[in-house]
Amino acid sequence: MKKDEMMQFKSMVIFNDQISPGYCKIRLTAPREIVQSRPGQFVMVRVYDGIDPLLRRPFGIYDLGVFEPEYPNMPKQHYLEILYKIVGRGTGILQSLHHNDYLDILGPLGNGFTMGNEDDEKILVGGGFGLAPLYFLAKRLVSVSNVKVFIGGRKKEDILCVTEFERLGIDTYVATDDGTLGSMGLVTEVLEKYLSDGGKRRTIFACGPGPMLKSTAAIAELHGISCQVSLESNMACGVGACLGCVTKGSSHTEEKPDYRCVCKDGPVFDSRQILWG
Amino acid sequence: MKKDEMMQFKSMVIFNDQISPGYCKIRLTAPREIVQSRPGQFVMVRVYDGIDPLLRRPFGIYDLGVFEPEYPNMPKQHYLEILYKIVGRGTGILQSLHHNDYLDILGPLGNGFTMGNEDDEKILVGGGFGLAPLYFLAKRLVSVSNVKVFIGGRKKEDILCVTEFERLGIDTYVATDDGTLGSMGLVTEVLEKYLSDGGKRRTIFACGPGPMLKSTAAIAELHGISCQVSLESNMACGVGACLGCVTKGSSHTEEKPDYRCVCKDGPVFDSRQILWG
Amino acid sequence: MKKPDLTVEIAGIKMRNPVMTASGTFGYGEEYSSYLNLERLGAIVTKGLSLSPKAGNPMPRIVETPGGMLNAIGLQNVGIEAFIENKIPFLRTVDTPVIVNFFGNTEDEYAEMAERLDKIPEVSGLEMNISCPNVKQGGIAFGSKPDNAYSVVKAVRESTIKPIIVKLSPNVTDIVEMAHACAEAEADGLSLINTLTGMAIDLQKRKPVLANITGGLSGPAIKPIALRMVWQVSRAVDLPIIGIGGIGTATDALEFMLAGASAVQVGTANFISPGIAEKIVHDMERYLVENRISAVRELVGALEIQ
Amino acid sequence: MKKPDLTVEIAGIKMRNPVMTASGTFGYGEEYSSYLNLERLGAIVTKGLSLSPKAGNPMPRIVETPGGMLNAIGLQNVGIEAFIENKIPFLRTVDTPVIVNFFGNTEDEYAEMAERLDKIPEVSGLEMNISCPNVKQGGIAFGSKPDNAYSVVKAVRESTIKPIIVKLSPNVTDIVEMAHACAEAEADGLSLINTLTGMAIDLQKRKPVLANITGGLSGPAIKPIALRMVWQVSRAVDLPIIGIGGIGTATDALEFMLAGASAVQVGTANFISPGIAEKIVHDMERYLVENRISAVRELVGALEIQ
Ligand SMILES: Cc1cc2nc3c(=O)[nH]c(=O)nc-3n(C[C@H](O)[C@H](O)[C@H](O)COP(=O)(O)OP(=O)(O)OC[C@H]3O[C@@H](n4cnc5c(N)ncnc54)[C@H](O)[C@@H]3O)c2cc1C
Ligand SMILES: Cc1cc2nc3c(=O)[nH]c(=O)nc-3n(C[C@H](O)[C@H](O)[C@H](O)COP(=O)(O)OP(=O)(O)OC[C@H]3O[C@@H](n4cnc5c(N)ncnc54)[C@H](O)[C@@H]3O)c2cc1C
Ligand SMILES: Cc1cc2nc3c(=O)[nH]c(=O)nc-3n(C[C@H](O)[C@H](O)[C@H](O)COP(=O)(O)O)c2cc1C
Ligand SMILES: Cc1cc2nc3c(=O)[nH]c(=O)nc-3n(C[C@H](O)[C@H](O)[C@H](O)COP(=O)(O)O)c2cc1C
Ligand code: FES
Ligand code: FES
Repeated sequence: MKKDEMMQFKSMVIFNDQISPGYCKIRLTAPREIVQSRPGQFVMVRVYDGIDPLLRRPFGIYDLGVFEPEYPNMPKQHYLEILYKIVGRGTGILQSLHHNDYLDILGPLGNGFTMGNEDDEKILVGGGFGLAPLYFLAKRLVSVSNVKVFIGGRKKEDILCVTEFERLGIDTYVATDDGTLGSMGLVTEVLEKYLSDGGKRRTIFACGPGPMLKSTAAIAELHGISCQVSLESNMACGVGACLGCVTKGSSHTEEKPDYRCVCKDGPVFDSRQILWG
Repeated sequence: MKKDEMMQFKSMVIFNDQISPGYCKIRLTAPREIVQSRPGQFVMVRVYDGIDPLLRRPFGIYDLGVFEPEYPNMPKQHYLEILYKIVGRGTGILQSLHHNDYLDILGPLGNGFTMGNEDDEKILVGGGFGLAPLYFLAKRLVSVSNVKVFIGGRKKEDILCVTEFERLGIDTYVATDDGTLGSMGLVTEVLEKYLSDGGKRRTIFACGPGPMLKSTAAIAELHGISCQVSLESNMACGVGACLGCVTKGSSHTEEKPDYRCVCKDGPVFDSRQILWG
Repeated sequence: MKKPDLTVEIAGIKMRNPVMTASGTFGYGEEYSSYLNLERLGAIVTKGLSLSPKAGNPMPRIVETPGGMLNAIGLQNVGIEAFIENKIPFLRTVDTPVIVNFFGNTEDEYAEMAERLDKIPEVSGLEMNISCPNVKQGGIAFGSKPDNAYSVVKAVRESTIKPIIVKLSPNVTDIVEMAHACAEAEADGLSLINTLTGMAIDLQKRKPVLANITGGLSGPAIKPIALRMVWQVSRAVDLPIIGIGGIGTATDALEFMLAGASAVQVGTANFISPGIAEKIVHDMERYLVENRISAVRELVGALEIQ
Repeated sequence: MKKPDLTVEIAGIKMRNPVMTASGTFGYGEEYSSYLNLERLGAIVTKGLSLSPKAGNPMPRIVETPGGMLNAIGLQNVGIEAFIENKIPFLRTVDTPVIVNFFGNTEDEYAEMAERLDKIPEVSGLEMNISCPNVKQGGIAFGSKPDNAYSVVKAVRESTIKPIIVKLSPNVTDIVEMAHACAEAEADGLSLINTLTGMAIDLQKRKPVLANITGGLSGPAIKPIALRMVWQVSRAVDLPIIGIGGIGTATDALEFMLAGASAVQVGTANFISPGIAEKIVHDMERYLVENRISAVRELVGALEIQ
């Protein structure tokens, strides 16, 4: 999908289920063109047809698909899935939606991940709902590349998608702060250990909380591995018009500022393009 | 129910059906105390748990009842019904509610109709959703008094509750502006003709659009019949605190103003207490 | 942990907690007495009173706007005499400080009101509404020029020994300047904000919705403006502040306190949930417990700015 | 009935309809070109430009508030040079008037900007944002004192023959006084309103949400204030007015026109529905048809006050 072909569409809820305490997965109908979305791109969702909440909420694309029509002569229906954490008003309303309810969606937006060399080992690093775009990415990568995924979180409940990754035949490495799942500690420590063999050509793809991204970027730098990170920011427009979502680029100084729009220039950036605060 | 015993309660939607184009009836669970509501009282409904819309919307009580529990050992459930016209944002959202959705309700509020002498013939005059409180009133009156109801509206679709009144064994007189139901013209003309026999002792109860009330009040005055009218007004609080809903009382002058709260002093007033603008 | 301390003292008025009801949104207290326990409130602020009864504006007087409402009640009130006769007896039975909101058309009227109120033992404090047009100054509000504000507050100061809280209008270029004028005139505290002037139009009728054409905007919509003004004034002026504007939750209330308010008033939210003021007190207490804060006072002005 | 006439002329700029996009909410036009037909708009107003590129404020820059949003973008822009080089080529291909919003830190900067813009044929008009702090006057906004406004508008007037539209700040006691000052300085039109200054606080972090502490409030929440100001100014000052503030539907737009606006700008609503400006044009046309109004101009100031 070319950038010029972003869409605004009405979408119907197919299902909307809790997948772990505080996390839900929602499947939404989408026009056929949605198939051109790339992993790492996101959509802006309007959860209420009114002013409360007022602004759209950004969510990464977790999965795409087609489901077979109920009656023989109906056309196939494309869908997209979002995996979301309930944090506030917008996600709270999202959670209350039922099958057959409608939503207004804008997207796909932003730049996705660059897949890179097929022969590279692909290292996915994520936490919380950061797993959402990584799962979509993994599905695309797994047929051509060797993929490993590193998942971190505070406690067991925050570790999402392990089964889904395993179903793709991908090795998962899990770490939790409290040791309730996988090894105890930070997932970046597990990553560090894994990478210590040196050797292979690798690419890292990371999405998750800021500190996790920062530390992943540092590890990548250290090992000379190319690393793409998907960032988050408060957003209003999602299309580069409001300049509300910027992050500092690597050449940023007080005198010669270098601000990049997370929505339009990102949300995926090469980790070396970012000034890590 | 004493005035002091108004309630705020969460209520579940039992059903919510269109009864005529643009008009719906909604049945809502209510605490047991609701049985003490009097015809003419109203409730303030919060249709959305947020700020859009912000204020509650007032609706007259259309009916009360109890439905038998689904399972033998469950307690009986009281309910109230509202009959509403879809006019804007709040009623639009109300219409979209389904069985099992929740609403927040305040009430019953205001003063209801005074039933008056049992021997009087009771003349009910209404239009549009003004029929709602009149139906509740009729149910109470019909067992002890002779009741007639006069229903007016622009066209057939605006004539509500005819079957319901007939089911109570009440004679209905219908008039529409365009003659699509009943006689063509104003319902107050039909009323005028009906009253021309003089004779009987009567009381009039009216609820509907301003001009209908004004003209009914004038007719009552002419025939020396006592007349109670239920008024409408923009409301914020519904309890007499904001002074937003006032109407001019009969003794109102620029110098010595006489404002009455529709919510607390009404919504039902003796027609002679009102200054008809 | 023991129960957190919710008490505050504003302008010498001791309150069991910082949550009051805003003038004009809570009648004279009695209207809401069946919905909440008035003795759980920090204080009750009455509908604005004047020397003689005031009729108020013609209808319609209110209209909902996005996230807020406009009102043009026109300060309808029973007048000081009827207040003493009919409202005080009820308020006397409630063990909660009563703050009387009042206004006048001239400085003399303000002063006379203050003198009258000074003599009522049930009145714990005076809240001066200075958003009203000054008839002698061609209708320019007392609250829109620092000089006018100074002189009317001064006149009131000389007429009462009760605490004077001046309620500021947000319809000004520089709210800090207004606050300074009140401080100089020896006010004991400031309430902010009153409503912002707004308007609503009915497209089909081609008419203003309100009979008065314009009205005062209140509700959640104005909260960011109110917070900003409280923050600006609290940094600049050494008077206790009562934060008002769109408060509907304990979170809202505590945000105003972080910004520098020593107490808050709940206005429009009363209309939506009659028991809301009491719920805010309850939730505030829970917040303090959960965050191990021993006294709500600790939060006043505790906003961290780097 | 034949198609209604939607054309308007503001400050000498002919537009096919009264619906423009507001500065800072529509980028430089291109950002939204895939969502709507830019040639269905009355005019495009660019992000505010300055002489040299401006970095803007640190993050976070935006936060949602009840019925609105606060922004503290800090006027980040590419600067006039980059605008000419990188943005004009695209805008040249679009057959819609371009109005350049601009600002400066000093009167001289304003004048220099006007001189530069005067020479760009693709620029149909200039919209002066005077809400910015005047560095020489100790940071008090040009837009908050009539004298300052007069003198900066005068300076711009002397630097260009293109239409000058002055965009007024609502953070003032008397908007009419500001409008008069601009009229006297020979502005050709007025845009109102810019954002109201507000603030949001994060209770858990005990910090302002915005890095800049305060920000500008926009969106539906401010509509009643904007309508009131448009109405006040249109009755008092004989300049065409562009109404701005919370417009999201054709009804909103037409209400502003009844209040006295000859055209409108759509801001925050673009973020919510990228195609909204075009939809407003469409719905406005339908409204005129349904109500048998032959030209939208007939509605300007047609509010009936009894
Ligand atoms: C490009 C992008 C992709 C995203 N993808 C996903 C996803 O796949 N799944 C998912 O669950 N979430 C995702 N998010 C985050 C999601 O947008 C926010 O969680 C959501 O907007 C919160 O909305 P709310 O109304 O529920 O919370 P609000 O009521 O707006 O806020 C509640 C709390 O959450 C915080 N918050 C609000 N917005 C954000 C934000 N953007 N980031 C962090 N904290 C925030 C607020 O500060 C506040 O404390 C993504 C964000 C971006 C920018
Ligand atoms: C005491 C009382 C009892 C009522 N009982 C009923 C009832 O039983 N059934 C019923 O359907 N309605 C009843 N109403 C009217 C009902 O409250 C309004 O129709 C409703 O509030 C409209 O809400 P909305 O959000 O849909 O419309 P809004 O979006 O608020 O307004 C849409 C349009 O309706 C008009 N409008 C808004 N409120 C009123 C009002 N109160 N009266 C007339 N026009 C209004 C507006 O001016 C606007 O043009 C009653 C009103 C009162 C005061
Ligand atoms: C219906 C209504 C009537 C009001 N009357 C008065 C009044 O008499 N005196 C006064 O100082 N403020 C009055 N106010 C302003 C409120 O006290 C309060 O300052 C304002 O509504 C903002 O708070 P809120 O957003 O919580 O409502 C009134 C507000 C409303 C909504
Ligand atoms: C993100 C954002 C950026 C803005 N940038 C500018 C600007 O550069 N110059 C300007 O004059 N106004 C700017 N504004 C103000 C808008 O043009 C408009 O006046 C204001 O948002 C009110 O309209 P609305 O409620 O429709 O958004 C900006 C507003 C927003 C929300
Ligand atoms: S969200 Fe508006 S520029 Fe990125
Ligand atoms: S609605 Fe508030 S006094 Fe009647």
